[in-house]
Amino acid sequence: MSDLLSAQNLFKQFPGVRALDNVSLTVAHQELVAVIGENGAGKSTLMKILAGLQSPDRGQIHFEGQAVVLSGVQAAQSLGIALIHQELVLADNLDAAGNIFLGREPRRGIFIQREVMREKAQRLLDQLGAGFAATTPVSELSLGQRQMVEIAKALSLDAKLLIMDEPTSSLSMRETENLFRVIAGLRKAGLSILYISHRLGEVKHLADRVVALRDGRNAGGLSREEITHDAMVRLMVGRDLSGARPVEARPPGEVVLEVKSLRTQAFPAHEVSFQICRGEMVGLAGLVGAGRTEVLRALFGVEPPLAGEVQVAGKALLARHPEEALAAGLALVPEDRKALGVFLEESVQWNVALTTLKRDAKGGVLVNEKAGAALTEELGRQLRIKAASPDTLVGTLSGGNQQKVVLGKWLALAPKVLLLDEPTRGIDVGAKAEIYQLMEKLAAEGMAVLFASSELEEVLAISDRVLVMHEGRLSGELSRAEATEERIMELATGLSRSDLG
Amino acid sequence: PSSDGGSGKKPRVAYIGNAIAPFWTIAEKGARKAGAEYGVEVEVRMPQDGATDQKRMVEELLTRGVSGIAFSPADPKNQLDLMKTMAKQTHLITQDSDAPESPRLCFVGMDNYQAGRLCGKLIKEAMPDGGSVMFFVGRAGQLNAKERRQGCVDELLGRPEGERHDDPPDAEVKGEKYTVLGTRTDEVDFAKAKSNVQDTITRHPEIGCLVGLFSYNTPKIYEAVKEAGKFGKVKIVGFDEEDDTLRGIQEGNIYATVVQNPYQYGHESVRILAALAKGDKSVIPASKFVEVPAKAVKKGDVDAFWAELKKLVQ
Amino acid sequence: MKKNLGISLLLLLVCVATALGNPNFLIPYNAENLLNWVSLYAIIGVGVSFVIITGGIDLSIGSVVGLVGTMLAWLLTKKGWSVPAALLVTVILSAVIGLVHGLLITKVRLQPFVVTLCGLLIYRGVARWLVHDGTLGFGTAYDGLRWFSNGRIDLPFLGDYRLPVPLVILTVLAGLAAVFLNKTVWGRHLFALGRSEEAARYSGIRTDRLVIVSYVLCSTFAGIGGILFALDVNTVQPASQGNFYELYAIAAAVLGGCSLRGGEGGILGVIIGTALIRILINSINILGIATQLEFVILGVVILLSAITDEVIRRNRGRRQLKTATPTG
Amino acid sequence: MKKNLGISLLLLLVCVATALGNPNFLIPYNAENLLNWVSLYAIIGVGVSFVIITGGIDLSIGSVVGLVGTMLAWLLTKKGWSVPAALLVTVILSAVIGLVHGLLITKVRLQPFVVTLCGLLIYRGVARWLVHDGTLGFGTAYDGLRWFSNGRIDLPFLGDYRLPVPLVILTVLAGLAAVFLNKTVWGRHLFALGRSEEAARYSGIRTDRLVIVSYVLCSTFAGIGGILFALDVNTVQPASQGNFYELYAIAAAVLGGCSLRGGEGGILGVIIGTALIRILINSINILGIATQLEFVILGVVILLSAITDEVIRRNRGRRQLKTATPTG
Ligand SMILES: Nc1ncnc2c1ncn2[C@@H]1O[C@H](COP(=O)(O)OP(=O)(O)OP(=O)(O)O)[C@@H](O)[C@H]1O
Ligand SMILES: Nc1ncnc2c1ncn2[C@@H]1O[C@H](COP(=O)(O)OP(=O)(O)OP(=O)(O)O)[C@@H](O)[C@H]1O
Ligand SMILES: [Mg+2]
Ligand SMILES: [Mg+2]
Repeated sequence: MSDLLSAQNLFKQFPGVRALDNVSLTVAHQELVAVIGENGAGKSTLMKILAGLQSPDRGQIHFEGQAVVLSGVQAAQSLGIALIHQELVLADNLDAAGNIFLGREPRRGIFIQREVMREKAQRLLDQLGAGFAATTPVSELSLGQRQMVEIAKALSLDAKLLIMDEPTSSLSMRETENLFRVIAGLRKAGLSILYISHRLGEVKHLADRVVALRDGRNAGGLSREEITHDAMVRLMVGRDLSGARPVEARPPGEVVLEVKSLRTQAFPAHEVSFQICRGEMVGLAGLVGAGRTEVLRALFGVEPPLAGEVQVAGKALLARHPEEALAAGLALVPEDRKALGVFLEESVQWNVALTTLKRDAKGGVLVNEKAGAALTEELGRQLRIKAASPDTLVGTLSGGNQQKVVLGKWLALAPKVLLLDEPTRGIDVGAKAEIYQLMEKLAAEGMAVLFASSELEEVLAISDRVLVMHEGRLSGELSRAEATEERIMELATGLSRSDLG
Repeated sequence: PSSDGGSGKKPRVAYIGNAIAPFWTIAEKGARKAGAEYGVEVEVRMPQDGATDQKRMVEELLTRGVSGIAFSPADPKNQLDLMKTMAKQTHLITQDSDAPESPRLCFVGMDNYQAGRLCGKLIKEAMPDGGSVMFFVGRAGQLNAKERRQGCVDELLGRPEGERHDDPPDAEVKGEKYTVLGTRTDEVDFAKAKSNVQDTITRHPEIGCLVGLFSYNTPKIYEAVKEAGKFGKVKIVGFDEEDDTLRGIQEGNIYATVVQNPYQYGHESVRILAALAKGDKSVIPASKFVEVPAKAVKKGDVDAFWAELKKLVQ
Repeated sequence: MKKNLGISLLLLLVCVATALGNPNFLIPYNAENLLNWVSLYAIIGVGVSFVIITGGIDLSIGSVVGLVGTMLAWLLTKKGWSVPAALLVTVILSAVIGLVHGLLITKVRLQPFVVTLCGLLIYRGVARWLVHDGTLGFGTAYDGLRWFSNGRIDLPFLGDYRLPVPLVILTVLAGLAAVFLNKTVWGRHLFALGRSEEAARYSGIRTDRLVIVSYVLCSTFAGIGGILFALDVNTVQPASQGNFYELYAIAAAVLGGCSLRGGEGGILGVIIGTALIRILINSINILGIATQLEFVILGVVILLSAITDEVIRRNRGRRQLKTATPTG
Repeated sequence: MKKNLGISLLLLLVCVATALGNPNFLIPYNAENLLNWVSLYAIIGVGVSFVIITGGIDLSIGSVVGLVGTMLAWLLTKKGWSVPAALLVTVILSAVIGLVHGLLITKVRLQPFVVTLCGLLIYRGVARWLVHDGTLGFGTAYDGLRWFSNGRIDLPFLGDYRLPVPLVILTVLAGLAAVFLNKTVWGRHLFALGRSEEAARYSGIRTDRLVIVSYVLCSTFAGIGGILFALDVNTVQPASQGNFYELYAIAAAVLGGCSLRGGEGGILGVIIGTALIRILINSINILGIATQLEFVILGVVILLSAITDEVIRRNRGRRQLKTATPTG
C-alpha cells in the first residue's frame, strides 16, 4: 500500500521557538494516524503546514506520490486535504450552513445558491447527529455545537485526507460517540485521517498507528498492537508518570459554599441547589450546554444570577460583579483560558500580580513592584511554572503553564472556594497530572474545590463527590463510591434507570 | 512659496486675511503685484479657523521676521493684545476691518458697515415696493458678516446714519416696508450654502430678496433661484466680485453687488508697508484712514468693471 | 429587513410632522431638492458601508470629495482637458487612493483609522495646494455636464414631480452594491471577514484582496460623489469642500444598521439613514427652527436610534436565550 | 521607553533643520510661543490617551473645547458670573459630559465612536445656539485670568527665556496623569482592561467604572484645554473653535505610541507626539513653505511614523505572537 501523504524533514522556526525541527510523517491510504505530544510539541503547527495555512521553512511534502507545494488553504483543499481547527474560528454573523460552505459556496456564476447550500449543510449536520438546523445563526450555538459546525465543514470538503486537531475538546460523550461513528464511516469510504487529541482513551480506541512529537521533533511511534496508555505517555513526556491520587477519602469539613435555588440567566426556569464543604473536591458533570459554565459564572458574578441564595463561609453573597465574589473568597478559573484567564501580551509577573495589586499597594494606591516580584517568585516555585523569567510574555508559554499562571493569580488571594471550568481543556497529560496534584493539594489544605469537566475520566479520577447537570437542572448527586461512568451518563442525559433497561 | 535667506536683502512684509475665501485670493493678487512693484517680498496668510489660526500665524510670521504686517482682525475688540504685540515688533496696519483702539498705524479699506448700508440701498432699489429679505453667510459671527448685515438692516429699516444697532442674526426684524427674516449660515460648506437657499425658497415662496454676505453665497443663491425658475420674482443682491456674480448681473438675474475692491486692499496695504519698511512715514495720512471705497456694480457698469478687474488680476 | 423598520418609521414620522408643519414640504420643488441631496450623500454613504462591513473605517471621504472636486474643476477650467478625460482621471484617482488605503491596511497592517486620518490631512492639503486655496468654478461652460447633478427627468406618471438625475445614479449604484453584497459570494465573504477575519482566511478566502476591494469601492464612491457635489454647487473651495462628510456618511451607515464592529449592515439601511439625516435638516430649515440646533437634533436622533437599537438587540438576545432549547 | 526613541529623534531632527533654516526658530519669542501651543494641545492629547488606552476613542474633544470656551466667555461677559464660579461650572460641565459618554458606553453598551460622534454634533450645536453664532471675547477685562494661558514666568537661570504658564500647567497635569497610569493600581487596571476587557472583568476589576473614569478624565482635560484655548485667543467663535482638535489629539497619541487597539501608550509619548506636530507646523511656517502643504506634511509624517512603528514591531516578532494565539 503506497503512502497517501509523506512529509519529510520539515522545519519551522517562529521568533524564539523552533516549532518543528526535522519532523517527518507519513500517512497511508485509509489509515488513521494519531499524533500525540505535550502542549507546544508542534502538533498544530505540523497540521497547519499540511493544510496550507503556514509554509515550512524547509522540507518536502509528497501527496499521492507527487511533490507538492501547499501555498494556501485552497491549494491544500484542491488536493483533498481538509483541516478541523483546534481553535474554533467561525463567522458568527452567518448561519451554520454559511460557515460550513464558507469560501466554497455552491454558486451559479457569481451568485450564491442558498437553498442548495442549506440542504447540503443540513445533510452533513444530520449525519453527525447534531440536533440543530443548518439555518441557525452560529451566534446562537454553544461551544460544542460550534465544534460540530467545524467538523461538518471539514467533512463537506470530500477530502482524501482529513486532519482533526483536537476535535473532541469541547464535545460531550454522546457527541463524541457520534463523531466516532462518522469517523468509522469515513474510513470505510476510503479516507485517511490524522487525529490529534490529548485524550489518550480516544487515541487508543481509534488509532491504527501513533506518532509522537516532543519539542518539535519526532519522538517515535507505536503500532496498533503497541498502543497502551503508559506507552503513549512515555513517548510524549520521555518518562513514566506517577499514578493517580491516593484513593482514601478525606473527611469533609464544615460547609463553605451553600447554594440555594440559584437561577441563571440562561435557564431562568430552573433552580440549582447544592453545598460544598471545606477540603472537598466536587466534580460538576453534564453534557455540553447543560448549564455548568452558567452556574459557575453566576456564582462568580460574571453574569449575575437572576435569583437565589448563596452563602460563602456563612456570609450571604449574590455577586453582581467578580470583585464582590473575590472579596467573599471565591475564585474562578475560566473555560476560555486565552481570552479570559490570562493577558497574553503581558508578562508572567504582570499576570500573577494583577489580582493582588490592590492588597499589596503602597498606601492603598501605588503599585508595589517588589511585592509582585516576590509573589511571582514564590508561586512560580510552588506551581513549577516553566518560564524563562518573570518578564516572559505569557503568550509564549505552553497551555499547561498558562493554566498554572491563572491558578497562581488566584492562589495569591487564598480563596475559600476555587471554581474551575474545564481545568485541563487542551492540556497535555504531563501538565494535566500536575494540575490535578495542585488541586488535590489545595483541597488537602482546606480549600473547597468545584470543577466543571466534560472528561468523565477526569471527573471519576479526582472528585470526592459528583454533581450532574441536565438542561439547567441538577439531575443528581453521586458519592465517590456511587460514581461510575454509566451512572453519570444516565443522569446527564436525563434518562431514568428504567429507560436504560 | 518664497525661498528664505538668499533674497534676504528685500524686506519682507506680511498680509493676513481673516478666512480662506475668493475675496482674499483677489486681495493676494493685489498684494503680490504691489510687492513686485515696490521691491518687497510678500507673505500671504489666510486662516482656516478664524482667530485661533490668526494668532498662531502672526506669531510665526514675527518669528520668521517681517518688517510689516497688514492685518484683518477677525475679532478686533478681543485681539488687542495680539495687535499690541505686532505693533511692538513691527509695523502694523489694519485692512478690511479696523481696530481703532489698537496701536495700528493706519487702516486701509472701507467700513463693512458702510458697505452694508450701500447694500441696503441696493435692496431698496431692487424692491421698491418693499418685501422680505433673507441673508446667507458662511459664519454669522465673523465681524465682516456682522457689520455688513447690520448696515443692511439699519438701512432697510430706515434707521438714521450713525445709529448702529445690534440685532441678533437669526431674529426676524420688521420695518415699515421691509422685513428681515433672518440669516442662514453654512460654515463655508457650499452644498449647505445652496441647500439653505433652497429651503428658504420652500419655506418662504413669496420672499422678495435674497442677500449673499460672503462672496460665494451670491453665486449659490443664483444657482438655487435659477433651478427654482424664480428669476425675476426673487431679487438677488450680494457682496464681492465672483465671476458667477458678475455674470449674473450681466444677464440681469442678479440685481447688483457691493464690491469692496479687495485687489486694492492688497495693493495699497503692501505699498504702505513697503514704504514703511524703507523708513518712509509719509505714506500714513493724518486721518490714519486710507479709503478704498466700496461701490455698487449693477447691470449698467458691470462690463467696464469686469474688464478692469480682469486686467488687474492677470 | 426588520432592522430597518424602526428607522423607516422614524423617517415617516419626521416627514408627516414636517408636512403638517409646512405643507410646502411636499411641493415638487422641495421634494426634488431633497431627493437630489439625499442621492448625493447616499452615494458616499453606500461607499463607506463596504468598509464598515469589513470592520474598518474611512475618515478620508470628505477630503476625497474635496480633492476630486478640485481636480475636476482644475483639469477642466485651468488645464483645458476634455470632459471624458477629466472624469476618467478623477475617478481613477479616487480608486487609486482607495487602493493605497487598502494596501497599507492589509499589507503593512496599519489601522484603518490611522491610514485614513492621514489621508484626510494629505488629500485636503494637496487640494488646497493645487489651486493655492483659490476657488474654482465651472462657470456656464459645463451646463451639459452639470445635468448629472441637477438634471430632472420628466416622467408622465409623476405629474408635476420630476425625477432628479442623481437619484437615478444612486439607484443604479446602490442596486449594484446591494446585489454585490447580498447575492454574490464576494459579498458573503465580505460579511464573513468583517466578523472574523481568521474564519474567512482559514476558509481559503483571500481576505486581503477583499479588504482592498472594499476600500477601493469606498473611495471610488466618494470620488463619484465628489464629482457630483462639485457639479451641483458649480464652484469648489478646496479648503472646505466636503469637510466632515465622512462623519455624515458614517452616521448614516450607523443609523442604517451597520455595526462598526463589522459584519453587519446593508445598502437599503444606509440610504434610509441618509434620507433621515437630510430630511431632518430640511425640516429644521423649512419649519424655521434655529439652524444652530440642526447639529443638536441630528446628534440626539442618532444617539437615540443607537440606544433603541441596542436595547432591542439586548431584549431579543434575552428572549432567544429563554426559548433556546439546550441540546444534548 | 524605547518606543519614544524614534519619534524623539525625529523631533530633534526637525528642530535642528528648522533652526538651521531660520535661526529665529530659537529666539525666546518663538520658543515661548511654541511651548505655549505645545502645552495647550498636549493637555487635550494627554486626556485622550486615557481613552485610547482603554481601546476607546473620543471624537467630541474639539466640540468640548468649543463649548467650554463659549460657555466661559458667555458666563463671564454676558451673565456677569465671577471668575471662580465660571471656571468651576465649565470644568464640571466637561466632567459631566465625560460621565455621560462613559455611562452610555458601559451601561448601554454603545460604541465609543457613535457616542462621541453624537457628542461632536450636539456640543457644537449647543455652543452655537447658546450665543446665536455670535463671536464672544473677553476684551481687556480678564487680563489677570488670561495669565493662565499666556503668562510667562521669569526664571533666573533661563536668561532671556521665560517659562510659559501653560507649560507649568501641562507639567503638573501630565505628571499626575503619568503617576496615575504607571504607578497606581488603577493605571495598571486601565491597561489590563485595554488589553482585554473581559479578562480584566474575570480578574475582579471593575471595568465599567474605569472606563467611565477614563472618559471623564478625557473630557475634563479637553475642558481645561478649552478654557486655556479660549483665554489664549481671547475670542471664541462657537462654530469653529476647536474644530478638528480631536484629530490632532488622536494623531499625537498615535504618534506617541498609543495603540488604538488599546492597552498600550504613555503620557510622555503623547507629549512628544504633540510637540512634533506643533513644531512641524511651526517650521513649515517660519521656513516659508506653502501653508497649504502643512496638512500634507503632517499626514505624511504621521503615516511614515506609523509604518516605521509597524515594521519595527513586526521584526521584533510581537505580531506573530498575537496571530499565534488567537483569542475568542
Ligand atoms: N504563529 C506562531 N508564532 C510564534 N510561535 C508559534 C506560532 N505558532 C506556534 N508557535 C509556537 O510553536 C510551538 C508549537 O506550537 P503548536 O501549536 O504547534 O503546539 P501543539 O503541539 O499543537 O500544542 P497544543 O497541544 O497546546 O495544541 C509552541 O511553542 C508555540 O508557542
Ligand atoms: N453567550 C451565550 N449566548 C447564547 N447562548 C448561550 C450563551 N452562553 C450560553 N448559552 C447557552 O446556555 C446553555 C448553557 O451553556 P453553558 O455554557 O453553561 O453549558 P455547559 O454545561 O457549561 O457546557 P460546556 O460544556 O459547553 O461548558 C447552552 O444551551 C448555551 O447554548
Ligand atoms: Mg495544538
Ligand atoms: Mg462550560
